[in-house]
Amino acid sequence: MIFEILIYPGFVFLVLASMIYYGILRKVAARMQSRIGPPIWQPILDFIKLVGKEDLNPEQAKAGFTFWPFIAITSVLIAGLLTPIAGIVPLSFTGDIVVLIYFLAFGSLAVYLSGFSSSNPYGVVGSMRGLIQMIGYEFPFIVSILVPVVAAGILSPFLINTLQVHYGWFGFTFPFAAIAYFVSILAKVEVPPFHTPGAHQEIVSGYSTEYTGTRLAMIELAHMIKLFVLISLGIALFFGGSADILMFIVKSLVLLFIITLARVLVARFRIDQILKFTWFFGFVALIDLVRVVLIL
Amino acid sequence: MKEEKKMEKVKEERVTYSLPIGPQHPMYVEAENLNVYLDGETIVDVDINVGYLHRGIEELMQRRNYLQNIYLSERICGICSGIHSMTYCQCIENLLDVNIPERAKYIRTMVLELERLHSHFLFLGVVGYEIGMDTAFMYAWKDREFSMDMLEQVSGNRVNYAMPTVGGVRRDVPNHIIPSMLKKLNHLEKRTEYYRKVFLRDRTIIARTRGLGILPKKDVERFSIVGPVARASGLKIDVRRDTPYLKYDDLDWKVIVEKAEDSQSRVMVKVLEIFQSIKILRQCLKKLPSLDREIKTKVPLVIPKAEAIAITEAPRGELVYYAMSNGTDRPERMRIRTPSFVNIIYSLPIILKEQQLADLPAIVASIDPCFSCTDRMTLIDTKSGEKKTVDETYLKKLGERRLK
Amino acid sequence: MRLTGEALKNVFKRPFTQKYPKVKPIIPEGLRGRVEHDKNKCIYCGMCDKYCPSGAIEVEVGRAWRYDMGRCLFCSQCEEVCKYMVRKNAITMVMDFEHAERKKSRLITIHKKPKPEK
Amino acid sequence: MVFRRFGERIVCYARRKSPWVLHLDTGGCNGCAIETFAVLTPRYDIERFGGLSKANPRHSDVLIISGAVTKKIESRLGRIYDQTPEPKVVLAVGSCAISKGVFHDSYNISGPLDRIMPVDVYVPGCPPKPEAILQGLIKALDVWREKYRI
Ligand code: SF4
Ligand code: SF4
Ligand code: SF4
Ligand code: SF4
Ligand code: SF4
Ligand code: SF4
Ligand code: SF4
Ligand code: SF4
Repeated sequence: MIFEILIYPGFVFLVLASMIYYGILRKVAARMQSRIGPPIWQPILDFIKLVGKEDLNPEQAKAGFTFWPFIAITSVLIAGLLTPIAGIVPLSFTGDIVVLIYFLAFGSLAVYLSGFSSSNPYGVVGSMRGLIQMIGYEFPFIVSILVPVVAAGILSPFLINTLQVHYGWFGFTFPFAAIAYFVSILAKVEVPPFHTPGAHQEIVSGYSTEYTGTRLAMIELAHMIKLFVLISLGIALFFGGSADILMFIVKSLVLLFIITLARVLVARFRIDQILKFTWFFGFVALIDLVRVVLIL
Repeated sequence: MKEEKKMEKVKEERVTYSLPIGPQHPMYVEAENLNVYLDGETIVDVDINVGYLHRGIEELMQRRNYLQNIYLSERICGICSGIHSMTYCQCIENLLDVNIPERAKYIRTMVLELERLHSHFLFLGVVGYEIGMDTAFMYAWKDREFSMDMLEQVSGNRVNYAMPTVGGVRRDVPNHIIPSMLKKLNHLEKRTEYYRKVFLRDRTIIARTRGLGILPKKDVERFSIVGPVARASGLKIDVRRDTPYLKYDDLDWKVIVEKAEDSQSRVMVKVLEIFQSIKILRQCLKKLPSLDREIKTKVPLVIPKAEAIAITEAPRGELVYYAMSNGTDRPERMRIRTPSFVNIIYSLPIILKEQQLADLPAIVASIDPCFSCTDRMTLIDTKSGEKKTVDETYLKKLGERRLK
Repeated sequence: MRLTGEALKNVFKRPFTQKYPKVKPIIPEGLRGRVEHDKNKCIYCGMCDKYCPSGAIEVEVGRAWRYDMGRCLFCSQCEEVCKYMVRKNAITMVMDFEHAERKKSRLITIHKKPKPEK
Repeated sequence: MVFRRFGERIVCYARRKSPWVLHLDTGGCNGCAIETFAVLTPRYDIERFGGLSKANPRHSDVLIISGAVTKKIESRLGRIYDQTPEPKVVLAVGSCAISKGVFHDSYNISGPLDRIMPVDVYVPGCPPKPEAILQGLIKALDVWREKYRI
């Protein structure tokens, strides 16, 4: 148990795997832009570097400036422990999908709160945008997750995973929910077109503007882990589940590739466009939910 | 007056906070400061605070001799450095009343059009970057490298080409590089066609450019805004056609005008101008081998008392140089009127009003702001609009006399 | 989404990137890299000093020639002056471009006029 | 002790492999700014050295500064230097930044850069080719190894 929580598929594995995945994303994106790009272990190097850097404390920072990033990383890590990765879940109990949704949301919330606590105008604008965006994407996210949960009648993502392995993909039965889920992955990890909270050209680095060193590393890491967790959850809930490592890797890389395409190909939405877009997909997912409820 | 006061008050009530953009900000590479007053995410007003790049070039010019000033004028700005030094040289040639050899004229035209090419590709990339589409930036700048290569081939440097000199050009274009240049031009033409489709049709780009940043034609006329920005609002002005210089009246090309007045039309004007530049370049390259090899006329370095002016079309609009000599090897007075100054100072507040903060970079990028040459002139009294028009017609008359 | 085709193609194409530190780029003929001065051809007349736009060259007339690469604009005006006005050809532009240095003083070249041989 | 040394070595290695750059034009002609920007693009691609353009002094490790420093931007520049967390290196790109270049006798220039902040690597050129800027960057990363390795 301890081994499972700490090493595989626990914390260490989660952290390393999400970094590598993020590295693959960066590499493939670079190749799409006709560049060589960084090595795939680049995020690990970035992380080590950031940890070894000086931590600056801005004068105007409010209470919480120091601990919000750590809370963010902790909550996404716990969310990671509740997610089936290649068919293994280190922590599992009834009702854990609800807990998982909460921890993921809280991870994002903590990041935005960290932006507020830095009192930097860019940070505040970034966090504000983040919160508005959250209103947008939580709706399709939750609705789309409810679809397989209601269909299967179980709350454990692990069991849904196993169910899918045996009875076929929920993504085919509920295509709308799957698409809505995918869109909310993009929005949750702030991949273009949803990179508004950290919009480089408008508000420098958004919520993380004031952060340096270890705390910045934590914010970035939380971001990467969120990406990985959401991909694994997607596989468990919609894309056929994964019983062994090979199947997991193949499926997750395909998903990652599609996310990379989105990152490379589209321009940034404005915040009002984001709300419209995500809510549209929320209602699309509702179609499937209604179908499920009616059939049952 | 009362109206204005009221407006002021409304503004004050609405502004919830202000956001400083710059002087160090990812939005543009140069150090500049915009103060944006916001109501939530809506822009109520902007204050433009220039002067971070002021280097006192006109004053420096009075302390250097005519040859040294070529390189100084080039360093007013690194993006359209070629047009600055060419206009400077043209101005001094007008002072001296000399004619430059035919070949030199063709080479100058060529360098100017190459520069327009690189500058417009740069612009496309920057627009892509500002709307959050890094790939468009990467692709445009990747293709820009071809025009940079051509410039390097022709002039020996990627930026700040040091091509013209008073009385001609400094380097000849050898015949053997012409085929490779034509090949690169073909490639660029294909790519431009691609960008035309992308910027015209891509859904996400349209969402961020179409119908935004409207600059009405009457405001263009009122503030005498120039260049592609004016042409995108339906005003057909182009110095290359109105008062032709170098070889532009002998070459076959046309002025691009768009009517939509928004960000997208400003982008489209530039895309279509790339085609025209390529066309001009092809004609120049075809003509070049048949011309006489002479590239420079001899000119005296001490210039008797005179006044002259030169007007050209920089990639971003009309550029005016005025020079006054006093019988020594240094100018008595130089005066430069650059396009970006009018384009930025007057049009930004108009096109940014009531827009979203998120659209600010895209809109600002669409007028292609570059502050290097703007900052040279921050000490000018911008309120005396009347006086300036008078000045301009006077200068134009003077210039026409010189240009004939 | 118009860029999709291009992006997908690029994944399988060779990247456009030059592998710079390992592979040197192709330098076009006539690149203005750096000023090289021949101390024996020079007559220390100071014409290049007079026409250098940035004051990168300073000449102590008849004695010494000093060049500060950290101030040079690589415009080759000095080459032109020396070649066509003075007709000595003591200055040439060399086609290399990797000049980054850790110490500013290493960018400066000073040439003293050689003692005439008896 | 041994572990500490080992850790420091790893951090030092990571640092050299992940230089996040901030570029600032302090009043030159923009030429250097454009060439520095070009370093990000496919042909030169700074990302293959792990570099990213951050445009936020608090996130960056390498300051690439071009342009002769004007009087108006001088104080800002000092602030940007202070906002950058240690360890950092400073690259002076272009003759303007190194010695004020053409603008050396202007009334509004208070540079050169090394009067305002310590500069680690000088990259002469007007503007330097992007390759030259990359070479300067690589040199600057070597500075790190010497400066921060215990
Ligand atoms: S613009 Fe006017 S005030 Fe400014 S440097 Fe030139 S001459 Fe002086
Ligand atoms: S218009 Fe822009 S690019 Fe042209 S000289 Fe002025 S600042 Fe430079
Ligand atoms: S207007 Fe007068 S006070 Fe102001 S900068 Fe010019 S000379 Fe100085
Ligand atoms: S318009 Fe008037 S204020 Fe402006 S430069 Fe001319 S004389 Fe001076
Ligand atoms: S002009 Fe030529 S000969 Fe005269 S000092 Fe300069 S380098 Fe020497
Ligand atoms: S190349 Fe130009 S700036 Fe450099 S020393 Fe020669 S004349 Fe001076
Ligand atoms: S002859 Fe030529 S080199 Fe000698 S002093 Fe006169 S100009 Fe200078
Ligand atoms: S060094 Fe040259 S190219 Fe660079 S900013 Fe200064 S003048 Fe412009």
